[in-house]
Amino acid sequence: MPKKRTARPQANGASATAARSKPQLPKGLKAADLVDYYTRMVQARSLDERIWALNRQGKVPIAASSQGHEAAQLGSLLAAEKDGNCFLFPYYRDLALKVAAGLTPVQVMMSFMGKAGDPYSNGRQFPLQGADLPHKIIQISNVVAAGLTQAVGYALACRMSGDDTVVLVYFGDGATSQGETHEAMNFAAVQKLPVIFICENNRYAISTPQSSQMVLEEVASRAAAYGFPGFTVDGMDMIHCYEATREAITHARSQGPVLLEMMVERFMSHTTDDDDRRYRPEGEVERARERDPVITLGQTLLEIGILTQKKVDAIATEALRLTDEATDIADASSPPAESTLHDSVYGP
Amino acid sequence: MPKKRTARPQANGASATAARSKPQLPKGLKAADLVDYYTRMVQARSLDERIWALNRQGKVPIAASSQGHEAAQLGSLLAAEKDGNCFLFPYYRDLALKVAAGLTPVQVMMSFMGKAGDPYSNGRQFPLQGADLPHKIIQISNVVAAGLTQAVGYALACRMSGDDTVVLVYFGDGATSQGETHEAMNFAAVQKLPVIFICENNRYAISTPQSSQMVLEEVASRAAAYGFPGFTVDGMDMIHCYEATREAITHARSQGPVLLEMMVERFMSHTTDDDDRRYRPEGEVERARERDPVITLGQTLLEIGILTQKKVDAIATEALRLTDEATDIADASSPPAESTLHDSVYGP
Amino acid sequence: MAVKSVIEAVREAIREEMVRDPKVFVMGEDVGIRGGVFMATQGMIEEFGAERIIDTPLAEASIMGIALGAAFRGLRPIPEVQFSDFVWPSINQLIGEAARVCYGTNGVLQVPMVIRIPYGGGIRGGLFHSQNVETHFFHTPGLKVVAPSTPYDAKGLLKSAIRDNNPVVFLEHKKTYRLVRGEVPDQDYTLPIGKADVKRIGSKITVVSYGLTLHYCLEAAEELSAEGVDVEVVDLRTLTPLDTETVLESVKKTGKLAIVHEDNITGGVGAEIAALVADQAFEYLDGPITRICGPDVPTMPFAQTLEDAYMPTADKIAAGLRKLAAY
Amino acid sequence: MAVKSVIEAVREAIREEMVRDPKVFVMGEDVGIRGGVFMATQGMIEEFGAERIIDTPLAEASIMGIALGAAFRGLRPIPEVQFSDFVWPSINQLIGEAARVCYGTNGVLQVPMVIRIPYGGGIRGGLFHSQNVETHFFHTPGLKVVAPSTPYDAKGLLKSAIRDNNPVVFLEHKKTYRLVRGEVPDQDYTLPIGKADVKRIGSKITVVSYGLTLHYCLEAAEELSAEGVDVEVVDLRTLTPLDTETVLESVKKTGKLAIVHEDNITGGVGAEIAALVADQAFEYLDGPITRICGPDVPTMPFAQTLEDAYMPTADKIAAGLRKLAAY
Ligand SMILES: Cc1ncc(C[n+]2csc(CCOP(=O)(O)OP(=O)(O)O)c2C)c(N)n1
Ligand SMILES: Cc1ncc(C[n+]2csc(CCOP(=O)(O)OP(=O)(O)O)c2C)c(N)n1
Ligand SMILES: [Mg+2]
Ligand SMILES: [Mg+2]
Repeated sequence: MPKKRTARPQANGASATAARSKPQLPKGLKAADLVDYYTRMVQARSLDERIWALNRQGKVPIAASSQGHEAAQLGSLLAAEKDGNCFLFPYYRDLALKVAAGLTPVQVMMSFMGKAGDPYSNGRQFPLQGADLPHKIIQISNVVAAGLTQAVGYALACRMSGDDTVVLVYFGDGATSQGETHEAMNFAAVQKLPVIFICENNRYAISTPQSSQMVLEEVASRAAAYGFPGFTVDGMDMIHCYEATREAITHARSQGPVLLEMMVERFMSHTTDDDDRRYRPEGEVERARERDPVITLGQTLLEIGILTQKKVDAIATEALRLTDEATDIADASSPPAESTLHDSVYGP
Repeated sequence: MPKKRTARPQANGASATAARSKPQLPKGLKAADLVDYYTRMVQARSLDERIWALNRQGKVPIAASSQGHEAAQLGSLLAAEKDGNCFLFPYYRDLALKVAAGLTPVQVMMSFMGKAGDPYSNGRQFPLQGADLPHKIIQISNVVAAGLTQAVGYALACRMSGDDTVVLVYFGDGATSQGETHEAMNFAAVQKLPVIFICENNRYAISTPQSSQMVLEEVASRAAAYGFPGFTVDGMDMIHCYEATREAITHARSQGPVLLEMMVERFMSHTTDDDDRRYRPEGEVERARERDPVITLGQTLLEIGILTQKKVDAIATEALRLTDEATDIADASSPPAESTLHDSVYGP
Repeated sequence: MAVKSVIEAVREAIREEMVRDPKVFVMGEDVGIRGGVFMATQGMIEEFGAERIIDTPLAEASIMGIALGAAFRGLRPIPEVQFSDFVWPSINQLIGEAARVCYGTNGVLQVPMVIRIPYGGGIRGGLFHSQNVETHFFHTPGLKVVAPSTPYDAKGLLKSAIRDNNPVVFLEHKKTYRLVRGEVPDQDYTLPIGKADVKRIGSKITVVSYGLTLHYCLEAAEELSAEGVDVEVVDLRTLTPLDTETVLESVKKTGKLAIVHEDNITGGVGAEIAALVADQAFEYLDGPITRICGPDVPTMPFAQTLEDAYMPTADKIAAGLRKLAAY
Repeated sequence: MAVKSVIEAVREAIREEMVRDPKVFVMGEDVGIRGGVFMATQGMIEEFGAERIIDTPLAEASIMGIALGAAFRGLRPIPEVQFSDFVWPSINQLIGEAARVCYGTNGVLQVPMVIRIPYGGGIRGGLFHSQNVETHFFHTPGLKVVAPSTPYDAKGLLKSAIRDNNPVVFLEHKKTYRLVRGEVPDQDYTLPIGKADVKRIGSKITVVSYGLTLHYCLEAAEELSAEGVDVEVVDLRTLTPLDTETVLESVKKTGKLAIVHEDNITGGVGAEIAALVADQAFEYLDGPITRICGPDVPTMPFAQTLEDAYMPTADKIAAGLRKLAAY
């Protein structure tokens, strides 16, 4: 099982990873994996920033940013990918996860602009919502916590079908208050299902701080109420998140559910519709940005010596180029035809 | 705060109370209180048994028995009554509680037969369901766990209105699986509301054993997930239940919610519609009946010396007489007039 | 053919489909050793094991959401809601999620799931064991809704529902479970979802109904026929998709329409039938469209008097039809 | 009188009622410092404090159940559901419980509670931020349902709702929040729940609508009037109790009825209006009852094209009215 890790971001905003002395290549990973994931993370960030800008230009009606959550999302994704037999139920803030799982930048932009060819729903749903089965992802809705029982049911069906898939389901700190979260965890526990509950705890649900959401300091301690283990990890450090998830996958497959709380920071307002200056203390976001997961990962890779500054710059440049290109292509492409309105209300 | 008590009924069926050496009058209680509550308990049992028989005669469509739960119900009621400022949200199995709270046997029988004059709903609802405001009781429905959030809201409103009522809300072990139970406890915790969550744990939800309901051995340990205290008490011993509830009331009023798990036994089938022989191990009920809360309380009072066998017999005889009389009166009385069907869909 | 009750027909349909297709499974409260509170799954845990007859914790939202998630993986779950009155906690998963899955994934995911719901009153269940819940599903595109009235229809339609690739809300009227008996073929058969059935041919008035009240309509039709008014009785059997063709054809023939259901009148299924006919068979109408339905009170109360006062009975239906015939 | 938007009218109504009656309080997600996601409670936590403007955990079932419990104690809660699409988890408390409290206690308890629900589409919200949920409440005896279309109506009706002793589902169409502006009196006023409003007098066709589409109906009516067809537009304002009198009177005058709503057509509020008229004004009808409503797909999709294709627009309404006029 994963060991308990210190989790709370340090109050002074110093990077938690800074404390790790002499970073080394984590076990099970090759240098190429980390370069690959760094590249994906940079690409995701680039798209995320552009999408926000496109919203201000009126081209993207709505977006929820994953800026600040990338390490949690990509660390767990990397573990899932390395395992090779995981299925993911992300939530609306998992932009980086969904992008990194294998979408092209063009597909991402199509989705945000509501164009035909959006891989998740063909423009029917909020961006990147629906299903991306080639990358083993389902997210039916953005109703908070609605995916949890579905993920548990998926895991149940996998076991009944004789395959040993582990299901990772993602949600925020706010989602822990929903009754369905309780029901999902309890059922998974009773049935000992291979489910990893990943709480991306950014300590806010829109404007509502964690202290109005629960009395507890650590969401992870809720796992005890169901009789399975829970851990809090530094969600700003991709390698930490990778390691914790890897171990959780092993545990889940053999012994049942695990709750992983990943402490993250929401860098942007809740969505493009929100303005967080109304409710976040001044300087809080700025301090959080000092622990930017993209920069942290880049620095770690520089330190380990598997990336050079030149390569870092090249990755950034290429990401930007792909984002530009994707924006243009998506912008020029067509929305779904009106005539498709009535399609697929029912299956065949 | 109440101290942690041993709770699990002993496997060999020996009375947990038998272990208590030399029973004494519990603090805060007079001998008359105990005689009074013993009398109420005997009356409740007598009515409960008669109701079951009347169901077999086709005069009562449905009933859920509280036989085996009486100590939990009356012990907590006694504490609430002694406190003088409590409000109760019982559930469908709280027949003894509702009877002991002050209904006449005739009112009880009216309710079970669906007659006009039923104090809870005037024959509109399942027996003893609706509201009995003179006795500070509300139970809108028998939808499992639906009363919990309402109880919490009631407590919130009391505090907002400047009174220091403590709310006691009752539910079974099965109800702990409902999402609403989680939501109610979490909200009560965040707002530090004076609510006592009383789980009458009989280890069955209809046919479903506790082990299919949760991984935990003790429901009380769930309280930690919300940051408030939880205790398991022997629910077959009225005096234990009284003491635990008394202490819980003090705690709730000053510090917020408490979860009290009272370990009880369901002597009868789930309802008159059920046949528990299909799913309960042979001999289980018989063994449980060796710890009958009515007999246990009677014996304790004999031991303390505040009851004589003669008085015990007289109480039983009088209870039976009142039950007989109530049955006849209710049977002879009228159901609500058809013309009232449309009344009170809306308030004035 | 043997004569069977509705509950027997339901049980046989589930059992046969579970034998036929290993992807089918049941989950719900007390469906295991207890065999369900109405015994719809009696004996099945012994035959299929606890993995395919899953006794769940007491939590309807999770029963629905977990069944839904299992359907994503290609299984064919049959979640049971113990009583219709307890479907409310699961509505987010059923109306919010399940109904939108196929549409919201542009057809990539389908939901082959049958939600079995014992519903309805007349059994002294009071406000929380008698509810008619069909309208909420009827008004939800993406769900199919089936509400049979006879053992034959129940078995054939339940089998079709289990083989269907969409979420089907399968409504079983509790009062019909043991009361209504009828012939059921011994061999495998299915009935098409979306086809109404003319249960009695007539020429003067069309009566449309479903579930328990269908039987009261047939009684009333006999009464009227004895008085010389020949009544046609259409059993919708399926609420979604609605067989508008059969209804319109019948009304075009008779010129008069009465709709009967136990559910509250306002905004019920009957309103839609009336609206459809008032639009698409307007020229054929020889009289006002009449609804004989449950009144707008929150389900039927517990007392016998009040339950009777609520329920559309054969007498009340006959009275309504007489008035319409006289128009 | 000042010109205000719908959201301003809503905010004023809440604020004034909170000043007027200390029993009134608000609870919901982000209603505090954030002032609600639509700013309906902006500035109120500063004015009334965190005890009367309660930021709740993210859990709709508890928001509804706790509000309900508070109402039992005589308070007058205004629970906010952040978007209609998130009302589903609370349905057990709202439809299952709240609606049955008065009836189920034989009138002993009342539920003075207003459930505010921003609803509807046309705002690129997609399947989970555009839902029309009114029918589920419309079909629930025990609830009152209000759905205003203008700032004046919104303020007057919300004040009445807050003073009402019953659970009132108060539906605010999101697209009207800032788009629709109108005069609102400065002094205190209320409007009666249960009274429709004839927003345009006409003689040839009656159009019945509510909420956002009411404005599209008015546009269409102007178009048709330019073509010589004088259209009467009835704004229901309240869905329950339904003002059948005003609707029937209008239809008896014009002889033709069209019903317009954004909600899915099948089993929607329009079906009930049609059924009522087809029964009680049958002799007056000069043409088929026409419904111009949202199609039977699960709410409007995200893409602009599909959202447009879903929405009943002034053009689509005008086309329907032309056809009806020509009948
Ligand atoms: C059931 C439900 N209620 C309300 C909302 C509106 N809403 C969207 S996101 C959100 C906050 C969620 O916070 P959290 O779970 O912490 O996730 P985060 O956005 O912080 O990642 C709310 C209230 C919703 N989508 N679903
Ligand atoms: C929401 C809901 N689901 C199902 C039921 C049917 N039902 C009634 S009681 C019961 C079991 C409850 O068990 P528990 O909470 O342990 O209480 P007990 O009867 O054992 O006292 C069930 C499943 C219900 N009333 N409400
Ligand atoms: Mg959060
Ligand atoms: Mg129990």
